[in-house]
Amino acid sequence: MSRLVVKNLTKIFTLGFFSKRYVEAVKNVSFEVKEREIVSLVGESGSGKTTTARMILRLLRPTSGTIHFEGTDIWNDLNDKESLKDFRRKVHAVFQDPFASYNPFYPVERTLWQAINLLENTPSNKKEAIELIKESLFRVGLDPKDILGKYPHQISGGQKQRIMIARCWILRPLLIVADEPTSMIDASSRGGIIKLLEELREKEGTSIIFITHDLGLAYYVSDTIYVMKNGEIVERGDPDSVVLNPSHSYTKLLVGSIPKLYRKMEDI
Amino acid sequence: MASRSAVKYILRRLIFLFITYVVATTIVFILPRAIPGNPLSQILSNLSRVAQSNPEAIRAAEKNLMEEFGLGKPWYLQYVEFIGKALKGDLGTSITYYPRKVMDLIVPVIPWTLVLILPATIVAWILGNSLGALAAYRRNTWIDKGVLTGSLVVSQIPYYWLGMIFIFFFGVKLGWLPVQGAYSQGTIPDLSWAFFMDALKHYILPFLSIVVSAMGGWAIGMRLMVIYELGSDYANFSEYIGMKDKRIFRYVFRNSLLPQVTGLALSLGSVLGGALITEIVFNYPGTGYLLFKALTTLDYPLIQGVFVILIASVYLANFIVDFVYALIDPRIRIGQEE
Amino acid sequence: MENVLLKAENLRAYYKLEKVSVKAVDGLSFEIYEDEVVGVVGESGCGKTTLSNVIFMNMVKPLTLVGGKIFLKVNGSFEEISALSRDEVKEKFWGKEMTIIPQSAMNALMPTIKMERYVQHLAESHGLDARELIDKTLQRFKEVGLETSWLKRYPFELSGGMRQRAVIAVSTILNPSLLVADEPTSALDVVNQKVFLKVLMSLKRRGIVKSIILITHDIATVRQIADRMIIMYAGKIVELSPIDELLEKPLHPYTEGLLNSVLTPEPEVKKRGIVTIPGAPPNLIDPPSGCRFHPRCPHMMDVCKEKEPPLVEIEPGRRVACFLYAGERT
Amino acid sequence: MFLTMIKPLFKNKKFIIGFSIFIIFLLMGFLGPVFYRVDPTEMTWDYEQPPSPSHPLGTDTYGRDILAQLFHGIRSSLYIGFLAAIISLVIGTFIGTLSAVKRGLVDDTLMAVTNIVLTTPSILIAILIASYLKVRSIEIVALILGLFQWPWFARAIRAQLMSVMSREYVNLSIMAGYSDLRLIFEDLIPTIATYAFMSFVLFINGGIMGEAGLSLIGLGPTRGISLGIMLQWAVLMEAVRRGMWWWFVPPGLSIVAITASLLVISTAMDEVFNPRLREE
Repeated sequence: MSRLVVKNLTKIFTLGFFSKRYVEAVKNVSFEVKEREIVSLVGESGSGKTTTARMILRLLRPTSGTIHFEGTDIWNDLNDKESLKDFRRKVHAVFQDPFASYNPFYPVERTLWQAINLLENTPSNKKEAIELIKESLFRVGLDPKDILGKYPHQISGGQKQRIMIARCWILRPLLIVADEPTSMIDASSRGGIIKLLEELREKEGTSIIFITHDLGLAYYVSDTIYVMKNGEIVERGDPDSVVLNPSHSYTKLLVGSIPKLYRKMEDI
Repeated sequence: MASRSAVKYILRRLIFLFITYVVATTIVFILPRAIPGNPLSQILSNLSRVAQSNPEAIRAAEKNLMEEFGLGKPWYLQYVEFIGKALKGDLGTSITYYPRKVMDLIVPVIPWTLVLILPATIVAWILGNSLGALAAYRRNTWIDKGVLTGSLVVSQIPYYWLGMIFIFFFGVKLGWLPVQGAYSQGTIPDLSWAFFMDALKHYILPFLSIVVSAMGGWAIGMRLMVIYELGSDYANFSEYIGMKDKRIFRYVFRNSLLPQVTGLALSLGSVLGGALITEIVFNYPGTGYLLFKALTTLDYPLIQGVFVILIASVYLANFIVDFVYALIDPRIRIGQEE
Repeated sequence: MENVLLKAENLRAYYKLEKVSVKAVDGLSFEIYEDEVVGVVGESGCGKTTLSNVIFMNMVKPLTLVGGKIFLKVNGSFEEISALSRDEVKEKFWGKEMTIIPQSAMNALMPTIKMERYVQHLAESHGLDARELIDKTLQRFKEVGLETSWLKRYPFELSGGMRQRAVIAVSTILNPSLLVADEPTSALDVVNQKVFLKVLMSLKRRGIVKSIILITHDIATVRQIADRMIIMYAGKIVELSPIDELLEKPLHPYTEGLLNSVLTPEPEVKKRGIVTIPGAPPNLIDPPSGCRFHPRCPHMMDVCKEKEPPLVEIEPGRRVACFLYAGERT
Repeated sequence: MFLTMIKPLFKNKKFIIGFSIFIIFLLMGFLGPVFYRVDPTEMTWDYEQPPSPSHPLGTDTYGRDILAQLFHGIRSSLYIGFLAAIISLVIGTFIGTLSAVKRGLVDDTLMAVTNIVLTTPSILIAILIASYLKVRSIEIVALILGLFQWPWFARAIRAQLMSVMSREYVNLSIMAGYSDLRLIFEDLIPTIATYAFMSFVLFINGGIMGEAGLSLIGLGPTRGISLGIMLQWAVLMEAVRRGMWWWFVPPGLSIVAITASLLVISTAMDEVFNPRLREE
């Protein structure tokens, strides 16, 4: 059974007060994510991939279409507080900008406390909770001594992104939406973040949706790739078929334009 | 080459200002009716105090007042009548100067206020912006520090208090310039050279007090804008390809000035407020002085009339500034590509 | 030496703050030959953007040239531009001999005047005939793939990619010999990135610019157009090498790590896997002793903590700063 | 966190100067009337006297002591300023926050109202309202002034919150199950705190200046002495043209000193918290 089923998802933004303009950000998008599956939505800015992610995370209401998570329609069936909390526990996110992921007014562990408070079995006392936080930090290769009590500006971007994954380790969600999780950190730290997400999948069976503009990343990590353009999915398939044997003209253009490391473009 | 986007912009501003004007006149309508203690009865009791010597006038004014405020009619009819009259330019009859029409009292004093405010505002704007730009250009030198400190202090001096200081110093102590009025008492305004010179002498002090104290704010704002623009991408790039410093500074000046034009529109209200009070301090026969007279006698039709006229002029000036802005900023004239 | 265009000797430029100095460029020596493209690659904070300022002698407080020399070949003979003041270099060479495509090329053109006026002003600044320069710009517009009529427009009327090409056209209008492009592609979508690279190379092929320094964090982009590559780490050059050899066999452990962290849509990458360099780049106020990479290096030796490895040539054209290759010298 | 935030302020020369001047006037308003126990309304036969040992700042036409008036005036003017500033701050924060959080029609409507008030000269509306009130307490005057000076603040708050709300930590807090109210208090309000404080300082200026203007045309508080009332008396009694500088200079100078020091404080805060303007 599929963990997430997105069907005919559409989002239309209305702009302007007097003379209204409509922007179709996402058009009739459908896809599924299975248990343990890593799916990538690949597209450039304006392709509607982030809007799609926000709708799946229940941060933005779709104009039409449905999103079913574990069989529940997340926009129509989550009416009471408990079921919504359950959804929040099971579907989580790692965002693009590690600097914007932390409120500068609070120590960085605030984000971990938020996760603790979301748990079904909240730890009975503070000591237990702190143990849980420390354990999650060890999991992502951080020493709690370097992290606890620090403010966001005192730690590096790579460390910030690791703490976001520690948040996921506390919650152990069924689905993680990772919106460009590596695009704003240095290349040398990128691999670590990807490995940590893969580890979650291996150990917990988590499904992951990568939202990314980076076809290289998608090619490397995904089981299935969806290529988006102007709000629509134009191509879908396993990484090798999408990248090595694209069928849609846009995908062909995209693959042809991306600079490669081991090949020199002929036409420059 | 008015493009569609410019026309749209202007139209939008026009509609907005019209709505604003309707709202403002509605406030004028509501206030006397909504404030507890019924100010209208106050007016009537006040009336007898003002015009004690002439009982006939009182009765006439009373009747007139009842009619003008439409008392006794349902409120929505009162409102429609009120707005209709206001749009026709009929602002009613003064109580103090009965039976003169409010409009006839206001029209002759408007030129005095215009002559005072318009040049003073424009001169202050130009001087302030130039000083601010100069300070930013010579950032962290003594010129900058001097301009900044001076502007910070000067911008907080109320026009009218600076007026008092000027009157005391240049008028009373040094005796260089006349201490009140727009022209010498006893002279009759005409188009002669002598009258012009006399008016000019009376003009200098109120003019200067507005210019000097309004300048500071512009200088502070412009300094910040220029500092910001000097670090902008186009300034850096122009330098890298060998554009002369003088030219880059002109670019920066131009681009910093654009927001200051919009700032001018927003500041008009407070400039006007300050200038009105300055007129009172100088006994300068403009709108502010008329308003002051009306307030001391609680001549409500006149107060309302002055208010409606002043608000309308501020909106009109606002619109003119918007129009000029649309002309000089190509991003509005042509329309920015999203 | 005769085909060298730019030569840097032991360049050191620090941001001198109140109490501390940020050693952003700390002892760089390299040369740029005529008719070549050199990629300068490194992670954020390695000093590569500061290097572009130093090349232009664009020393604005608190950035200060602490030591070293830069020579630029002008009309066949070398000028020591590091001996001149910023204003002198600007007056004599900026726009004429050396030019830049800035990181934020989208906003680089004066927004509230038409581009034609801008070119006129540029002609005035350089004491040239305006008509001639406009004609030249029209020609250049055609070469970078822009409609000539667009010169009569405001920059904001063009799309981002087109604006970037207009910037290239304007910045190279006086045929400068050296072009420095600082992260020029980061704001563009991949299709426009490729167009940009094509335009850049066509300018070079036509001889409008002689040499290009491309500063970027993206090795795959550099790989497409560069002849040689400089790898920077923490304010120093760790490796300098022709590109094919470098990709074939990276010498410095940092270079190796960097290469293996690149993800491009290629089967080789999937096979290779992805590598992480543990730790984070040091801060440049108080960098580690000895080799600045030693705390993160998988091959760290005792000597690395104490002594700084010099940048030495170990193969023709290949220089590396690492003690692993100390034996191979001589 | 709070201490580390305000510490750099006390290293800024401008801030120290502005803060010191303001504190001096604050003390004059608070302690002046306590230590200088002269009744500012008591009329004596020593009228229109220049400064002398018995009346350090001289007397007015009714023989009232100017220094005593000044202390009481500073106190009332500061009180009006603070009160008006609180009112403006509350309205502005409420409208700005609601606009940014609710978006859509609520936002459009509130911003239309804001723009209307912004374009309308606040001093004129204040004059109109005040003219209908027969009795005006100090609090009423502060209310009239506070009601109309919030629009620019509401707009700025809205813009700032909009940008904060696009930050991902807000999404993360929503995903942690925060209610709107908790989100506003924990994530949104702290980020606008320094800006709100700077604006508060400028609102005080608006209140003090507005009171002086209203008083000068005879629409100030009907009881009590403020700096504006002192100026009004001076103008009514022709103190300027009769050369009684000790009467109109002190209150005006106090207004300028208080408002300028507050402006300097706000500017210095901008410099400290806004790195682009920081001097190297």
